[in-house]
Amino acid sequence: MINVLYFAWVRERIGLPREEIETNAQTVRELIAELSAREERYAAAFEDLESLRVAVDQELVDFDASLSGVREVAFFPPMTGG
Amino acid sequence: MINVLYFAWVRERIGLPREEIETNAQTVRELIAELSAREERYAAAFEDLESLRVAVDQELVDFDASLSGVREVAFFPPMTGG
Amino acid sequence: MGVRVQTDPFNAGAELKTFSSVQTNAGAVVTFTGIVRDLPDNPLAFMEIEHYPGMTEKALEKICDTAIERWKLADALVIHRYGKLTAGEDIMMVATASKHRKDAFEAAEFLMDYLKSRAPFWKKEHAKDGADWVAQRSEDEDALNRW
Amino acid sequence: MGVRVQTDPFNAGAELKTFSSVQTNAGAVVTFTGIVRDLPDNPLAFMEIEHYPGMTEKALEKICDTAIERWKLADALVIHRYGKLTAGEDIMMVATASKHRKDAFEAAEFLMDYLKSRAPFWKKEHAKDGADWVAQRSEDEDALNRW
Repeated sequence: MINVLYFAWVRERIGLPREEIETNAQTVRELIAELSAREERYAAAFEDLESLRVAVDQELVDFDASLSGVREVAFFPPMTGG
Repeated sequence: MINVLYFAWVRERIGLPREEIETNAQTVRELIAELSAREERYAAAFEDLESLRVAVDQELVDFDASLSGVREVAFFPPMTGG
Repeated sequence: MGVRVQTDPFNAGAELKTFSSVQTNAGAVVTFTGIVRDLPDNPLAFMEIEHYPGMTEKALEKICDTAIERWKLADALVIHRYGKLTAGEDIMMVATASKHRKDAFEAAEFLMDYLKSRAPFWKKEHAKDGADWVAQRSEDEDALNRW
Repeated sequence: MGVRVQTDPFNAGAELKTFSSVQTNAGAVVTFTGIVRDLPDNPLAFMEIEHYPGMTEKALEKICDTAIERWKLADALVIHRYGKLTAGEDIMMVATASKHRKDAFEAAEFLMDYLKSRAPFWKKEHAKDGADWVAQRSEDEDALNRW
């Protein structure tokens, strides 16, 4: 079970802020493929990876990062702090 | 008559903050030569021009600046504001 | 070193006073304050800032640690608000203290550049004509390359 | 735009608060505060700052005008004290307000670099072992070359 979090317009497109997901995905990229295949709203959110960022256990990583032992994955647009 | 001002260690070496000087010097450099010839304390203050700065009518200038029409000349070390 | 992530307003002036007054051997203090700007052609109703609780604090602490080590800062402070803000309100501030001004300035710019693009905050502008997520500016991403 | 040359202490925090609160369209405010540092091996009794009344104000106003024009600042402030100061006291501050942080940072650094070497102030440190005029640092003169 992985806790998956969505922020900003990713959250709005998918329609929820977080969910628990049972998955065999080995990498973030595989998890994205799995979710996108599931429903149109996921496919819409994950359509353009260039405009997405991902954190694994609260650290920014790239889409090929491993999910082994991971408890939390978060998807969001490029950050706009400051 | 030119009003001549001295600041910081230039003031201390010469021993006064300002004086009025009757001079025919055409440039700052000529004024310095005239003063240095006058007394040892002036010669000591003007010994090393590299470590001196000059302002004419409250604008920084170089030593070859003209004194024509000038009312105020100030001599001081490099500035250390901030 | 201090990191605060909060909904409450803060007083940048009071923060500067406190931050400065505890510096015993740093001659240079730099602050940056970010203020909500109004939208030129479409008056802003409010700005909403979302963040990633947990990750935000960790990311800010890491950025501060890096700055303190790299520029040998005497101190660093980051305050960032989230929630609803209106035009003219202070969004965030950073402060740095160092012996020399160059280090204090550089570290503050570094903190800001990282905060802009690497701390998990997202801004949404709500105006009369609708609401839009603020897009990252390419200059902000480029600004990271100099560090 | 404001330039103040004074013997009285000032409150950098209160100045930042006032400066920020009048900015309606500038999202970025940067401040620099210079604090009297103690001398590491020879405790400072006091620092004495001498200046050139008349020229100082003119020089500071000119530096501010240049910064405002070059970086299209919304506002700029310079406060500088003279007279006797003790360790821990604020000597001076600059503040800049701009739409974007890069301009506010650069303009504040520019103001500081010019203030350090082109505004007619001289510092003398009075310590137990005697008094010395602070020498200009070659880095300060070099810092001007980038502008």
